[in-house]
Amino acid sequence: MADLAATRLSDKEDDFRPAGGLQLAARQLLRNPAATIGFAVLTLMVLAAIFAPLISPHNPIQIKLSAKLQPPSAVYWLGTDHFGRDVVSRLIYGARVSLSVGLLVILFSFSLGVPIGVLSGYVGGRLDATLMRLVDAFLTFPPLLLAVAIVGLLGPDIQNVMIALGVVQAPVLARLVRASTLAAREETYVTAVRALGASPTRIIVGHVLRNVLSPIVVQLTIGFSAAVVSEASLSFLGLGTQPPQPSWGRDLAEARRFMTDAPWLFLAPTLTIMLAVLSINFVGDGLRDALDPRSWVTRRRATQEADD
Amino acid sequence: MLFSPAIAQAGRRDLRVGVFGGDFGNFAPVVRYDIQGGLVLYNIFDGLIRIDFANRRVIPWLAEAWSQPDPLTWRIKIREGVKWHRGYGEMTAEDVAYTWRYHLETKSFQVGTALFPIDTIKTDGKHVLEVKTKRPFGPFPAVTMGYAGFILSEKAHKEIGAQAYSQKTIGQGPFMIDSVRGNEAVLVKNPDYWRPGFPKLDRIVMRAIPDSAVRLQSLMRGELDFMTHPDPKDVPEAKKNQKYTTLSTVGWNWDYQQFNLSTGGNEPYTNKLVRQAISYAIDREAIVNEIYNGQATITDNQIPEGFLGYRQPLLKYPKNGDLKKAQELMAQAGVKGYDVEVITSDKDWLRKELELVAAMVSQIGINYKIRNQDMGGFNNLWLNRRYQQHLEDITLVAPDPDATSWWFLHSNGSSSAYRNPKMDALLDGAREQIDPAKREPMYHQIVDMTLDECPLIYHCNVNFVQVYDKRLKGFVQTNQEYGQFHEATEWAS
Amino acid sequence: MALLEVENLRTRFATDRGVVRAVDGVSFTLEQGEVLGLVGESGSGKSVTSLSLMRLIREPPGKIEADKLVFDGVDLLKASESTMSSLRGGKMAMIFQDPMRSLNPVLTVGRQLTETLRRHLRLDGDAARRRAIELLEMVGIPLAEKRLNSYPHQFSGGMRQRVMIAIALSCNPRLLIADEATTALDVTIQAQIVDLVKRLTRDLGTAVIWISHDLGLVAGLCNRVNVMYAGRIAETGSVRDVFYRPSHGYTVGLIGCTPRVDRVGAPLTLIEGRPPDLIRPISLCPFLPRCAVAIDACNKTMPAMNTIEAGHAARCHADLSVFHQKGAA
Amino acid sequence: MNRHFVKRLAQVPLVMILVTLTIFIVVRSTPGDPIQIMLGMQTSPDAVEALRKEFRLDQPVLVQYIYWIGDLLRGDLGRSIRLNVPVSQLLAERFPISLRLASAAMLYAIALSIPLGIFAALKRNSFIDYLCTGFTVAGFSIPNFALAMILIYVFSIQLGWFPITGIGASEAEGAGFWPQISPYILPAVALGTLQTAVLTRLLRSSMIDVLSQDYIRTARAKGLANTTTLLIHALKNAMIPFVTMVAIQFGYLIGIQVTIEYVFAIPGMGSAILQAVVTRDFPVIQGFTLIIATFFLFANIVADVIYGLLDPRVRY
Amino acid sequence: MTAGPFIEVKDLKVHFPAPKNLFGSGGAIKAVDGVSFTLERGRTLGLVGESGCGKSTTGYSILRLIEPTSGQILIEGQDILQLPQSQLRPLRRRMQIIFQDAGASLDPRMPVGDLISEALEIHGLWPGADRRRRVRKLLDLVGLSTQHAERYPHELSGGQAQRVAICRALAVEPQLIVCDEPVSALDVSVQAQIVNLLQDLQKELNLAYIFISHDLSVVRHVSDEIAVMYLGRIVEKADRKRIFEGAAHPYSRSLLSAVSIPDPDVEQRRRRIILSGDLPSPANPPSGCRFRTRCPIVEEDCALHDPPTRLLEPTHGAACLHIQKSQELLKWT
Repeated sequence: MADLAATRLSDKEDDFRPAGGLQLAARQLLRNPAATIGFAVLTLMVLAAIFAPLISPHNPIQIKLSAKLQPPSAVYWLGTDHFGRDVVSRLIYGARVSLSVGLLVILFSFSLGVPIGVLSGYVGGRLDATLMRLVDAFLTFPPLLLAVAIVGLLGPDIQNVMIALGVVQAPVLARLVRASTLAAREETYVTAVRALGASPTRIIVGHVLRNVLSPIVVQLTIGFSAAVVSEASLSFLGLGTQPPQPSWGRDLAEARRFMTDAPWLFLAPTLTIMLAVLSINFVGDGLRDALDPRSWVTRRRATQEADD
Repeated sequence: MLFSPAIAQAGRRDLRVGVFGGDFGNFAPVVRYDIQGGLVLYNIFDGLIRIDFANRRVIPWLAEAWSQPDPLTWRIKIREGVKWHRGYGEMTAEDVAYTWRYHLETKSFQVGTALFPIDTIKTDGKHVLEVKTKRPFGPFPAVTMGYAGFILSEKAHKEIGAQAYSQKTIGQGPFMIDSVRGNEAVLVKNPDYWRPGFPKLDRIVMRAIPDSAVRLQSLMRGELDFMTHPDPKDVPEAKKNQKYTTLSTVGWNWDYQQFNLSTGGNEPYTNKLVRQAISYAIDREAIVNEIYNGQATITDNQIPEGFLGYRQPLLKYPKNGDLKKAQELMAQAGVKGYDVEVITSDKDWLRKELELVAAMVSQIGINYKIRNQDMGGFNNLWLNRRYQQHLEDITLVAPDPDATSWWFLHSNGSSSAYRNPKMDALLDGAREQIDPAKREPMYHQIVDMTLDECPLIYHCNVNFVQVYDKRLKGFVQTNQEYGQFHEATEWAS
Repeated sequence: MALLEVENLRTRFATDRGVVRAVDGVSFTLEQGEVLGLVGESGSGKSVTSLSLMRLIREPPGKIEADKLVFDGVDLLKASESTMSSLRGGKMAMIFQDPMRSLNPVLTVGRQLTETLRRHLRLDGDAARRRAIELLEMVGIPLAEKRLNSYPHQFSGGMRQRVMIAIALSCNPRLLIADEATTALDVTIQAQIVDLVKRLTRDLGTAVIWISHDLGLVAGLCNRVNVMYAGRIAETGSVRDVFYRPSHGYTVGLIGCTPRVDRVGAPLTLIEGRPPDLIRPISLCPFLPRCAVAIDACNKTMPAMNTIEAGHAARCHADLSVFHQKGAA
Repeated sequence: MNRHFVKRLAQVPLVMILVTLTIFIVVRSTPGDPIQIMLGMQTSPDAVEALRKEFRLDQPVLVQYIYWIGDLLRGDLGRSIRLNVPVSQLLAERFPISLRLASAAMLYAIALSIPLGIFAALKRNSFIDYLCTGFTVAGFSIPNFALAMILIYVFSIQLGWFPITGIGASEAEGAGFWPQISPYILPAVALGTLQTAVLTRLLRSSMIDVLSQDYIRTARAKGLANTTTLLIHALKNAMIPFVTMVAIQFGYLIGIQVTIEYVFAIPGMGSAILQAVVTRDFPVIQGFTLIIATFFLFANIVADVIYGLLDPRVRY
Repeated sequence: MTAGPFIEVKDLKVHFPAPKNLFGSGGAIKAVDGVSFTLERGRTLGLVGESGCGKSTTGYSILRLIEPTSGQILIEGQDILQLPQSQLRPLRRRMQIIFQDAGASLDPRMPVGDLISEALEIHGLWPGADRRRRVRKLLDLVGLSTQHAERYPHELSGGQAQRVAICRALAVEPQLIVCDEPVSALDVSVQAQIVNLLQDLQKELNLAYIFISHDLSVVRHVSDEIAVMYLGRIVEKADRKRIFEGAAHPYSRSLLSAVSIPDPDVEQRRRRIILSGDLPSPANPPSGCRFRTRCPIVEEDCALHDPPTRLLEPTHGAACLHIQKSQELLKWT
C-alpha cells in the first residue's frame, strides 16, 4: 500500500508564485530573433514618434525653398523634399500619424470585434446568427472603398481615416474571435471548470478570453500593417491626412512625381512603411508562438527530473 | 511595342490624345459638363461665335452676323448650309430658339451664366433669330452667344431623348462621336462639315489618364501622340526633347484666395487692412516658380491680358510681396495674429500652393489651418458659404471682363461672399453699358476697388500646356482649357 | 540465415534540449515465420526501432547507426533510397496505430490499394482492381467490389484497420511490423483484428514484429518477446521464459502492476517514478532509480546481457529466481 | 454537402438586404448635395430643386431606400447624376475590365505561390524557406501603388517591355494577342503581390501540416516513390484550404483595385466608385458597391462549394 | 455509511437530435436509453463497454455537463435535474469529474498552484492566507510537491497531470467523483500508481466513484460492482466476483473472452467468442434486443421484444432471454 503521508514533501516553505504567463511569453518572444528585431524596430519607431521634437534634426514643416530637392548629405541625411523640408524629420514626425493610425485601428477593431466575436461564439443560437449576418454584411463591403466612402463623405481628417480603417478591420476580427471562442468552448478544460461550478462570466473572462488571445494578437498585427498601408493608399487618392502634419503615406504620395529625379524622396517613405509592416509582422509571428503556452519554460525546467 | 509611332507617317489620319481626369462625363451642352467633357464638346460642336485669340476679338461663326436695332434687341443671322451630324438636316434659327428655350425651361446651368438677360426669343424665317433682352446687355455676343454658343438639333434632341443625348450627342462640328467607353472617347470625321477641307484627321481617340507623370510617360513611349496638363516640373525636359513640340500659353484662369465676408462676423480678416497685408505677404513669383515651375504668369487682378479693361499684370502688389508693408498694415489694423481655417479641393498642385501660402502668411502671424476637401465636399462648403477662407482656381470661357468679376464680387453672384452696394452698382452699370469705350473705365474702377478691398486675392494665371509629336502640324492653342480644336491638326507628310 | 539481423542499433534525435538517444544499442534476430513481441512503455524506443528498420526516420534531425542491420540479405544501412523504397511495402510492410489517420482521407480505398500493387507488382488496370477486391475479401470486408470506391471516412475504425492490413499484405511481404495496431480499437474489434493477423501471417508464412504496451496481447500472439526500457532491450526470451521466469527488475515490475481480469483482489505492485530522460548519458542500469529489487552491484556497474538459459537473457545483476513460477500457472 | 450549401444560399438575401442598408446609410449620411455639386458655380436655386426632384433626393431617406430597392428588383440600378448615363451601362463597361484584371492578378498569384509555398514547406526553416517567406512578406508590406510606380519605371520606361496604359483601349481590340494581354501584366503583378504573400503563407503552413500527417508516413511506408507521395497524397490535401482561399481572395481583388486603376489609367470599378464618391454621385456609389459586395459574397459561396467538392468528407 | 444510497439514477435517457438531412427527418441518436443504478459512498461502480455504448455520456449527464432528455438523478434523495443552473452550481461541489486526457482538462495558461486555488476560490473555501496552506496539503494528498505548483500543464507528465486533476476535484470536498477513462491514456506503470492513489483516497475520504472504462481488467480491479453497457443500455450488472465467474449476458461473456490475459499458457489455450460485424448506429438501434445483430446465440424471439433485466441474484441482473443457453454455450476460460 503506498504510504499516503509520503515524506517527499520538501520542508522549505518557499513561495510558489510562478512567473506569470506574460513574463514567460515575453521571455519566449525574445528567444525568436526575427521577433526581437521587429520588436526593437517598432519600439524605436514609437520612441521616435513620442520624442520627435527632441530627436528630429530639422523642423519638418518649415519651408526653405533655397534647400529644395537636395540629395542626402551630412546636413540632410536623407535629402530634402520639393519645399526644402528635411525628409528624415518628416519621417520621424510622420511616424506619429502612421503609428497612431495603426494603433487606433487596433483599439477600434479590438473593442468592436472582440466583444461581438466572444458573445456570438459563446452564446450561439439566434444572437450568433444575427450578429454574424451583420458581420457578413460589413465583410462583403470592399474594404478600401468603404474607407474611401467614409473618409470622402465625413471629411479627410485623421480620426475619420481611423474610423474607416477600424470599421473595415472589426468584422474580420469578430469572425476570427467567434471561431476561436467556439473552439475554446469545446475544450476539456472549459468543461472541467464548468464542472467545478464556475459561472459563465468566470469561464468567459478567466479561461476563454485568455486562450483566444493568441489568434487575436496575430490578426491585430495584420490589421495594423493593413492600416499603415491603407493610410498611404488613401493619401495617394488625395483623401488621407491633412497638411501640414507629415505622414508617411502622404509624403510617399507626393514623392511619386520625383521618382526619377529625386529617388530618395520616393524610397525613404516606401522603405519606412515596409520596415514598419515587416517588423509588426515578425512581432505578430513571434507573439503567436510566444503566447502558445507549450513554449513557456519555467525556470525550474532543469531540475524537473531531479525531484521525480 | 503596342502602338509604335513608326506606323507609316504620311498616311496617318488618326490621333491619340491623353487628357487628365478619370472619365468623360456628359456631352449634352444643355447639361453641365466637366473639363474632359468640354474637350470633346469643343470638337463636335461649332459655336455661334468663335474667339480670335490672336487679338482677343469675338468673330462670327455659325452666327454669320448680328445687329442691334435698339439697345434691347439683337437680330442674329444663322449661317446657311450647316448640316447636323448623321443626317439630322440643316441647322436653323429654330434650333437656336429651341436650345435657348430648353435652357430657360430646365433652368440649366447656362441660365445663370449666359441667358439671364433674355426676355423673348423669336425666329424670323429659317435663318434669322430676334432676341429681346430685359435690360441692355453689352457683352451679349461674347457672354450669351459665347457661353451658350453650342446649339442642339431640335429634331435629334427630341428623337434621341434628353438622357441618351448625353452620350449619343448630335453636333455640327468637325468631328462626330463614334463611341464612349470607360475612360476613352472616340471621335470620327464629320463627312458633311460645312467648312470644306476640314477636319484634316479621320479619327481622334481621347483617353483619360489620371496621373500626370504616367500621362507624359505614355506619350514618350509612343502610346499617345498628344497629351495635355503635364506635371509642370517635367515641362522644361519636354521642351528640350526633339521628338515633341511643347506649347505653353497663358490661360484664362487664375488661382485665388477668397474671404467669406458675407457672414457679418467680426473675424480679423473682415478688416480690409488685414486682407491687404495678406496680399502683400504673398510672394507670387515663388508660387509661379515652386508650384508651376514657371508655367504660369503672376497677376494681382481679375482682368487677364487681351480682355477689355486690361492694363498690366501687377497693379498694386509687388511680385515678391512686401513683408515690411504687410507687417505695418497688420500693426495698423491692431491684429497681432490669429488662426483661420482655409479649405481647398483635391487638386494636389493647389494643396501644395496652400501649404506654401500658409508658410508665407505665417510670417505676419496668421496661422492657416489647412483642410483639404474632396471636390464634392469643397463645392458643398463653398457654394453654401460655409467657410472662412478658401484657395481655389477657376477657368473662364467668355472673353469679357463681366464674366471675371460679376460672379465673385456682386452681392448676389453665385460664388461671391462680398456685399458692397457701390461694387454692385459699378458691376451692373458696366454690364449694361453697350459702348466698349465707356465700359473700359468702369472695369478699371471695379479692379481698383477690388485691389483696395481685397475680397479676393489673385495669385497667378496658370498656363495651359500641351506636348505632342513633332510631326503633328496645324494645332492652334487657345487660352481656354477646353479650347483644343483639332480640325486643323494633321500629320505632316 | 535469419530473415533479419540487428546488432547494436542506435537511433538518435538532435533536439534543442540536447541529443535524445531513443534507441541506444538494440540487438536481436528474427527468423522467417517467427512472431516477435516488442513490449515496453512510451519512450522505451519500440516504435523508433521499427521505424529505423524501415528507415522512415527523417534524417536530420534523426540519425541511424548500427554494427549490423541486414534484412533478407540486404544491408539496410548502405541500401540506396530507391532500394529501400522498393523494399517498403514490398518485402517489408507496416501497419500503424491510429486507423482514423493512417489512410489518405481524399483518396478512395481502392486507389490506395491499387497504387501499392502497381508500385511493387506492376499490376495495373483490371488486374490491380481484381487483386484489390480479393484482398479486401481476404481481410473480411463485406461487399468488397462496391466499397472499392468509398472513402476512408465511410469505414468504421475496425474496417479501416482491415484495409490497412490488406494494403500491407498486398505484396506478400516477408516481414510485417504492427506498431500498436489494435491499441485504438475496442476490445471485441481488437480480438477480430488479432485473430485475422494471426491467421493471415501463419498462412503466408510472414514474420511479424508486434509492437505493443499490452502484455496480454503479446502473451497470446508472440513466440518471442523483447522487453524494452530506455531505448534498450532489458530482457529477451521465449514468451514463456519472460512471463514465467522474469529475470529483470523492470519485467517483474511490469508483470506485477498489470491488472489481470482473471485475478481479482491482489493489489498491484507499483513501479514508482517516471521513465528516464533519454538525453543524459546513463552509466548504470537505467531502471535503477525505480527498481524495487536492486542489489549493491547495480549501484556499481552497468549490467551486461547475461544468459539465464538458452535463448533467454536479461541485462540485470539481481538473481530474481524468487519470482520464477514452477511451470505453467 | 448540399444541406450546408442550401443553408449558405438561404443566408444570401438577408445579407444582401443588410449590405444594401449599410451602403445606403454610409452614402446618404454624407455632407454635400450631389446636384448642387454637379451644377457647380453658376446654378440657380430652382435648377437645383428641379434636378433634386428628378433624382428623388428631396424625399425622406427611407422612402429613397425603398425606391432604390424597388428599382433594384426590377433590375434598374438608376442613373448616374454626373454622367447622365444608366449605372448598368457603366457597369457593363467597367466590370469586365475589373474582372479580367482580378483574374490576371490571381493567375500571377497562383503561379507564384504554388511553387514558393511547396518549396518553402519542403525546405522548412532552411535558408530557402526564409527567402521565400521573406519575399512574400515584403510583397505584403509594400503599398501596391508604390510597387506599381517602380514596375512602370523599370519595365516600361527603362526596359520598355510592357506598355503603361492601354487596358480598355478600343485600339487594342482587334490587334492580336500581345497588344490585348500586355497592358494587364504590370497591373496584375502590382495587384497580385499581396495575394501571392497570403497564398504562399497559407500553402506553406497547410503543406507542413499535411506532411506531418500519418497517412503521408503510410504512403512512404508503402514504398511509393517520393515525388508521387508528395504530389498526389500531400498536395491533394494541402490544396483544399488553398483553393478555398483563392476563391475568397478573388472576391476581395475586385474591391482593392482603386489605386492600381489610378496609376495604370484602368477604367475599372474602383476608379468609378472613387469618382462617384468625390462627386457624391449616389446612384453610382450604391450600384457599384452593391455589385462588388455581391461578387464577394458569391466568391465566398463558390469557395464553400469548392471545399465540398474537393473534400470527400464533406461531400458524402 | 449514511442511510440509503448517495446517488440514485432512475431511467436516465439522453437523446441527441440527429442532423436532419435534406430528405427526411433524422430521428434522434439515443446515446443513453434508460439507465438506472444506485451507488453508496465509499463504493465504486464500474461502467464498462465499447465506444459508442453511452458510458461517458452517462457520466457527463449525471453532472448535467450534458443535459439529459429524461429520467431522475437523486443526490441524497434530491432530484438535481429539476434545479435551475444557479441552484445547481453550489451543488456541483459534491460531485466532480476527472477526464481521460488530464493535460487537456487543465487550462494551459494557468500554473498548477492557480488551477487548484481557483477551485477553492469558486466556492469561497479557505479564504485568505490559509488557502496556500490548503493547496499545499491537497498537493501532498495526491503525491505532488510544491515544486509542481509552479509548473504549467504542458510541463507535466500524463501521470502528474492526472494527479493535479484529482487534486482539483478534491479541493471542493466532493462526495462522488466520476472517473471518465482516467487511466486509459497512461502507461501501465503510471496507470497502477493512479489506480492505487484513487483507491487510497476512497478509503480515506469515503468517496463514491463511478469508474468508466473500456478496459475490463482495470474496471474489475477497481470496482465493487460492474455494469456492462451496450448501445445506451446496461445489459448486465453484478459484483466484480460474480461478473467474472457467473457472467450471464452473451455480450458480457464475449467481452470477457476478448480481454487478453498476460499469461502465455492461459491466453494461448483460451477459447475465443469472436463477435462478427460492427456496432449498429445508435440513431436506429435494432428492434427487440439491441445485441441480437451480433449475438452468437441469437433466436427469433430476440428480435420481437426488448429483454427485461432478470435478477439471477439480488445484486446480479442481466437483460437477456436466453441466459441459460448463454452460460452453457459461450465458454471463454
